[in-house]
This record gives sequence, C-alpha cells and structure tokens, in this order.
Amino acid sequence: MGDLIVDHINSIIYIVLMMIGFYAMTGKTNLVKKLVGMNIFQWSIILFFVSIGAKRGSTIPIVEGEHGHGAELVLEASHYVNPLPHVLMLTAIVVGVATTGVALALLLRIYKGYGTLEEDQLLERMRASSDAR
Amino acid sequence: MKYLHLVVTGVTGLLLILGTLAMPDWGDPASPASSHVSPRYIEKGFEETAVPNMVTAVLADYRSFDTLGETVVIFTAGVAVLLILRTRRDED
Amino acid sequence: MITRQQSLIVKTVCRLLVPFIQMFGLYVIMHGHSSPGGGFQGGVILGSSFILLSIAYGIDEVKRRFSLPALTVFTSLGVFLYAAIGVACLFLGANFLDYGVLPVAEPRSMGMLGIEIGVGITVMAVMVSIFHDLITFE
Amino acid sequence: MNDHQSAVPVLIIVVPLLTAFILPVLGWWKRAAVFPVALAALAFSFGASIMVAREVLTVGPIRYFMGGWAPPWGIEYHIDHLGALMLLLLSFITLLVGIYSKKSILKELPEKEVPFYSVYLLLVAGLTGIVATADMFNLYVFLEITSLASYALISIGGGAAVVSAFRYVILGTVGAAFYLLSVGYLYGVTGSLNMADLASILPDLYQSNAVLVAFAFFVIGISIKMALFPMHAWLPGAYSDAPSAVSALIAATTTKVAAYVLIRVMFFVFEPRFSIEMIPVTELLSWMGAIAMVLGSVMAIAQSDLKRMLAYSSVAQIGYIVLGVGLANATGLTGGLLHLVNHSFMKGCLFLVAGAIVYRTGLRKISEFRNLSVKMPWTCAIFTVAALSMIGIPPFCGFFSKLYLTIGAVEAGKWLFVGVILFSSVLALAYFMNVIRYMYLPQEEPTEAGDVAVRNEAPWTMLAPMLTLAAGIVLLGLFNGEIVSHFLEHAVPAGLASSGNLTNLLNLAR
Repeated sequence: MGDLIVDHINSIIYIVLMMIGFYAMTGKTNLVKKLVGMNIFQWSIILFFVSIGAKRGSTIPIVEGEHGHGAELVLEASHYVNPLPHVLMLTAIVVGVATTGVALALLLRIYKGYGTLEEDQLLERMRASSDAR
Repeated sequence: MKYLHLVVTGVTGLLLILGTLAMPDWGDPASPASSHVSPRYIEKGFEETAVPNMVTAVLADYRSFDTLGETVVIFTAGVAVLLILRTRRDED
Repeated sequence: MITRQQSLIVKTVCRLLVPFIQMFGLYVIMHGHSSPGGGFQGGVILGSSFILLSIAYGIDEVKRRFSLPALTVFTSLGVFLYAAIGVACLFLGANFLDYGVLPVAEPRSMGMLGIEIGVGITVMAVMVSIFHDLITFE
Repeated sequence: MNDHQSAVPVLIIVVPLLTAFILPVLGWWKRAAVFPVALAALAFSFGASIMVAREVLTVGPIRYFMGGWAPPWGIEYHIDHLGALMLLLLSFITLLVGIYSKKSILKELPEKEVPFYSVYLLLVAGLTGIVATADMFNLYVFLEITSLASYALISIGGGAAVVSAFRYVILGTVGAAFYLLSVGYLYGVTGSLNMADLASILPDLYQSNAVLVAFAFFVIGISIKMALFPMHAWLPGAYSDAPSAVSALIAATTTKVAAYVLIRVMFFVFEPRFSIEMIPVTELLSWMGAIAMVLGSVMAIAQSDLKRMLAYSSVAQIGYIVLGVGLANATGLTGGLLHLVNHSFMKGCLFLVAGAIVYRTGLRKISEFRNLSVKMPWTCAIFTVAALSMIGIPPFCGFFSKLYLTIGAVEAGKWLFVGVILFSSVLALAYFMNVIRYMYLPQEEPTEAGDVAVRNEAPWTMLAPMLTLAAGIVLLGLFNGEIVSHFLEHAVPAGLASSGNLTNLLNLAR
C-alpha cells in the first residue's frame, strides 16, 4: 500500500487536484469560486503533463559543461529530462493566465451590472431586469 | 439533480484513475514520451540550433508556431479585456 | 481606484526594488538561451515591476511614465515583431519561422532571441494593460 | 530542412493575425482606416483560400512544415479536401459578416470599433488555424485563441450577454481542458503530437485503457465546444444576447469547426473501426444527435424571441451533423458534412436577418413582426429562403443534406433515425412557419394611415451579404453534387461502410 502511494504520488496529487477543481467549477454557485476551480483544474493538467516528461536519473534539459564552437559534444537522451512537456506547459500556463484575465474582466462587468456574484441571486436579478424591459 | 455535479465529478475521477493506471510508469526512461520524439531535441538540438537550453530551442524553434500562438493568446486577452472593460473616456 | 495614503516605507522600498526587478526581467529574457527563462517569464517579471509601482504610487503615476497609447503600441509591437520575423523568413525564401536563412551570424540562435524579445514586450505590456483595465474599471 | 514550400497556406492565417496586431495602433492614428484594412485582410484570406482549394483539387493535399522542421518534430499544416472546403467556407462567411458588421457595430458599439475588428480578425485566424493544423497541441492553442476571442465578442452585447459569456468561459474551459487532458494521455502512451504520426502508432494501442480514456475525454471536450445536446447550456444565451453580427459569426463558424475537429480526430487520427466496432461511440453519438434534434426543435418552438429560437434551432442542427457522423457509413458522413456547410450558410443568413430586423425596427419578439414584409420586403424574402432551406424544401440546400442523412440512416438499417429526421423537419416547419406567418400578416388594426407600410429596408451593406448568403443557399442546393464529388468524397475515410445501392441511385439522379 505504501509503495503504491509512493510510486503514484504524482498521479494521486493531480487526480485529486483535478477533481477538486472540477467539483468547484460544476458544483459551486459563487462565480469567483467557479473561476478558482477553473484555475485549479488547469494547473492540475500542467502537473499531469510535467510528470509525463519526468525521467529517472536525469537532469534539467540544459546542455552541461563547456560548449564552445566546434567542441565535440555527445548528448545522451537518457541524461536529460524530456523538454517537450515543459514547452507545451509554458504555452498552457499562458493560456490559463489569459483566460483568467478575461474571466476576471467579465466578473467585474457582472458585478457592476447586477451587484452580485452568487448564481441564484444573479438569475433572479436577470429575470427581474428582463421583465422590466 | 442536486447531486448531479458530484456524480459527474466522480465519473471524471474514475476515468482519470483508469487512464492513469494504463500510463507508463512515472519517470521510466523507456516510456514512449521519452523515447519517440523527444530524443531528437536532446541529442541534436544543440547541434542544430546552437542553443544550450533545450526548452528554449524547442519552444522558439522546433515548435515556434505554438509559441506564436501563445503570444497571440496573450495579445487576444489584452485586447479582449480592453474590449470588455475600457470605455472611450479612458482612452482620451 | 486606489486613492488612500501610501506609506513612505512602501514607496521607498518599491522605488529601490523596481530597477533591480526590471534588470532581472531583462536578464531572464536575454539569458533564456543558456539558463531557465525566456520571453514569457521575463515579460511577466518586467510587467510585475510596473504593477508594483502602481500599487505603491497609484496607477496615475505609472500612466504618467507609461501612457496608454504607448501601452497599446508595445502590446502590438512585440507580437508583430514575432510574426514579422516569420514573414521575413518567408521573403528570404524559406518556410514560415525558418530562421536558418536570416542574414546574421548563428541565424537560428539570433532568430530565437528576436522572438523572445517580441514575446517579452507583448507579455509585459499585456500584463500592465490588463491590470490597468481591471483596477480602473468602475 | 530548407526546401521551400508555397507560402499561401500559412498566409491564410498570418495575414489576419498581422492585421489584428496593426489595428490597435492604426486606430490611434486614423480611425476611419480600421474597417477597410480589416476587410482587406479578410478578403485576402478568402482569396488565398481559393488558391489553396484549387491546388488541393488539382494536385492533392498540401503539407506545410512550420519552421522547416519535418513532423513529428516540428508543427505541420495539412490541408486536405475537407480542410480546403472548411477554409473556403470560413473565409467566405467571415468576409460577408465583416461587410455586414460595419453598420451594426457602428450603431450598437460606436466606441469599440477598433478592438472589435482586432478581436474579429483574431477569431478568424484562430478558426482557420484549427482547420489547417495537423498537430494536436497546436490545435489546442488555436482553440483557445478562438474561445478567448468569442468570449470577448459575446460579452460586448452588455447586460445578460456578459453573464452568458462568463458561463461560456467556464464551460468552454472545461471543454478545452478535457481536450488537453486527452492530448496528454495520447502523448503519454505514444510520445507524439502529430496527427499522422499518432494515426500510425495508435492501432497497436487500441486495447490500452489510456487510449480509451483519452478518446472519451476528447469526445466530451469537443462535444462541449460544439454544444451537443446535454452540453449545450452555454449556447442559447451566448447566441441570443450577443450583438447581431457576432451571433451570425459565431453561430456559423465556431460550432462547425468543433464538429470538423471531431470528425478529423475520430476518423483520421483514430481509425474508423476504433470508434465504430471497438467502443460504441458512434452509436452513442447518433443517439445524442437524435435527442438533440428533437429537443432542440421543441425548445425552439417554445421561444418567443427570434434570436433565441434560432439558437435552439442551432442545437437541433448540430444534432443532424452529429447524427451523420454517428451513422458511420459513407452516405451518412457525407450528409453530415454537407449539412455542416449548408447550416453554416443558413444559420449565418438567418442571424444576419435577425440582426437587420433589430437594426431597423428594434423588434426581437416574433409576435411583433406583423407587417414586416411591407417594411422590409427583401429581408423577409431572404428569411423565407433560408427558413425553407432549414425545413428541407427541395430546391434549397437543406433538402439535399437531409436526403443524404436519410439515405444513410436507411442504409444503416436505423429506421428510427429516419423518423427522427422527418419529425425534426416537421418541428422546424412549425417554428419557421410561425415566424414567416407573422412577417406576412397585415397590421392587426391599421390605426393611422401614415404609420403603416413605410418601406424601411436595411442598408445595402447589410442587404448585400444577406443576399449573397441566400444566393449561396440556392446555389449550394443546385450544385450539391459538385461539392460532394469534388470535396466530400475524398473526405470520407476508407474504413467506413461504402455507398450502397441507394446512393448509386442518388448519383444517377443528379
């Protein structure tokens, strides 16, 4: 049991985080909490990708030692961590930041328009204002 | 309907666990992710691009179109927030 | 809008810190080739220095130094620089973003530096721009 | 590494992008130049799409290596017959809506013209990027560009539109995140992101749970993006609250592109036998499509607001496309793809008409449309053409895609779906006839003579795109055989059950 947890600690962490995030996105009625859930969800996916790239006994993907021009350099794939997931996740982080920015802007507009960020109150006030129109 | 989101979360979690158990072991140097495409970046990257940081080499050269997309995403967010929030008065 | 009295300590510390933060941001952008870092990371650091300034001195002080038109120009300039390098490669007879044909020494490395600078400029400007839009909305 | 390839495919995406970057700066300098420049970029994109389509038709699928790196190491663009058709469709519709948007945006949001066109071009670039790319992760990046742009465009409707946009942010992010998860699982077990490379590695791994889970997440994520029935919650609000031009743009493009991604990944990254025989996804999809067709139409009947009715009708029409995919035979898929193209034209046209009515009269409620045919005769005629096509009346294009779908259902031996297609068409007849009836009804009680029957047609910059789309609906109907034989026949994967006797009859008939 203990070994199982240690071997899969990365998956346990990202699965738990994903479920927390997903629960917050679908189950919470406060819009800010939904947004927080969205962020947790996105970050757990980033952990997932980075853990795909992990490689036992390897180091960060930056060429070590002297690397002047013309120097003979033998690079072993097993010596460095897989750089591709890191690259993908840099992009995913940026996407997450951008989405959060836009969502926050929308939340500001919602709060200005309706004075609440609770979903049920919001629905009530939306109905009231559409009836008034 | 009240517990629908709990059920949905549970099903998602089950799917995640199911999929993760079938994934290669964590940190396995022989996993497909470490042995199919990425070795080229590590072994040839420095020779082909003269950049020692492989992440930068992949980010800005091999997959530079992704990074252009990433920058466009940021630009889109900037213009989108401007479109959503800024009024004419601020601009003058 | 933040209008309350700002403390002298906060102001002084920020004033001392900001140049170092900006220098570090530039370092992270330029040194992305041989150490962890790059355009996005450095751009965020640069952007955060302006956000720190506006927390300490108020957004108006930052706007005085870094006007909204300038912000718009920077936002477009960075990403335009990126795409323009790609199009330049097209004109030089290679594929889009194939830096190998750029007429400089070590073209691939220099091409990457160019786009990292572009990413850095856009990210910095967008961070400040989003922050500005969020806090000045009323 | 340096073998040069024709730059046209990449320019379809890069020219709108570059223009989008220039526009905010141009807006400070010369505001009047913004619209012509944006339009020129859209027109360029359309012209380049025509060139690409011609090359695809004469030479064959185009491959373009970004940065000169061969796949799977670099990012590849792969434009096949279906992709070329989608590029043509997207660039054409966005150009028309672009022309239309000038007046309506100036009226609805005069001060936000500059960022509007910038985001508009980014949306176009994102859509075309999704269609052209052959890299799973690059597709995610363009999916997010498209999503962010559409969140912003929807929200500028103000009021309820902002809430709809936020709802779309949450659901859209779930969809995109599920897609990203699926890419992660596929990458974990194959080590590749290139679609062609994945397609060659995956068949050995079909038994793996990770691939199954990846496929499940992919289908759920993309279903959210294309608003398939149980995941459609974001769509009605987003379509009906957005400004008119935006509704038309988004209704005609984003969900269609998501459907294109579904087809592309389901049948070209995975083999058809995977989703047909090994796991019953197509069966499930066809049922979901059928339910969407019925419930979407029923909900549409219940609406009193024209735009909201059109939005629910979109939910139903997505059902048709998905049913075509789910029938899992060549005729059905052809029908689904043809319906994708047709629906883009029809729904784009209908939303433009709804916008024109709001622009001139401010009316949104269907019951207030009395006497509209006297005030706006052309607009009402265009609406009638598009509505008849939606119902499936023969000379118009909607009939032919439904015909293909029906024959596909018969060939698959699923008579129930034949019934569903007919029933849903009858429901469409009900809700569209209701609108047309009100449009052509005279004023209830003509109070003052001067008040009634003032002809007040939409301006020609709005009328011309609508007329073009209406003409397109007729032409698509007349030349549907050409589209099928030139584009769609190449788009049907080899593994699907091929055409039966009924389709041969259809070929003879045309």
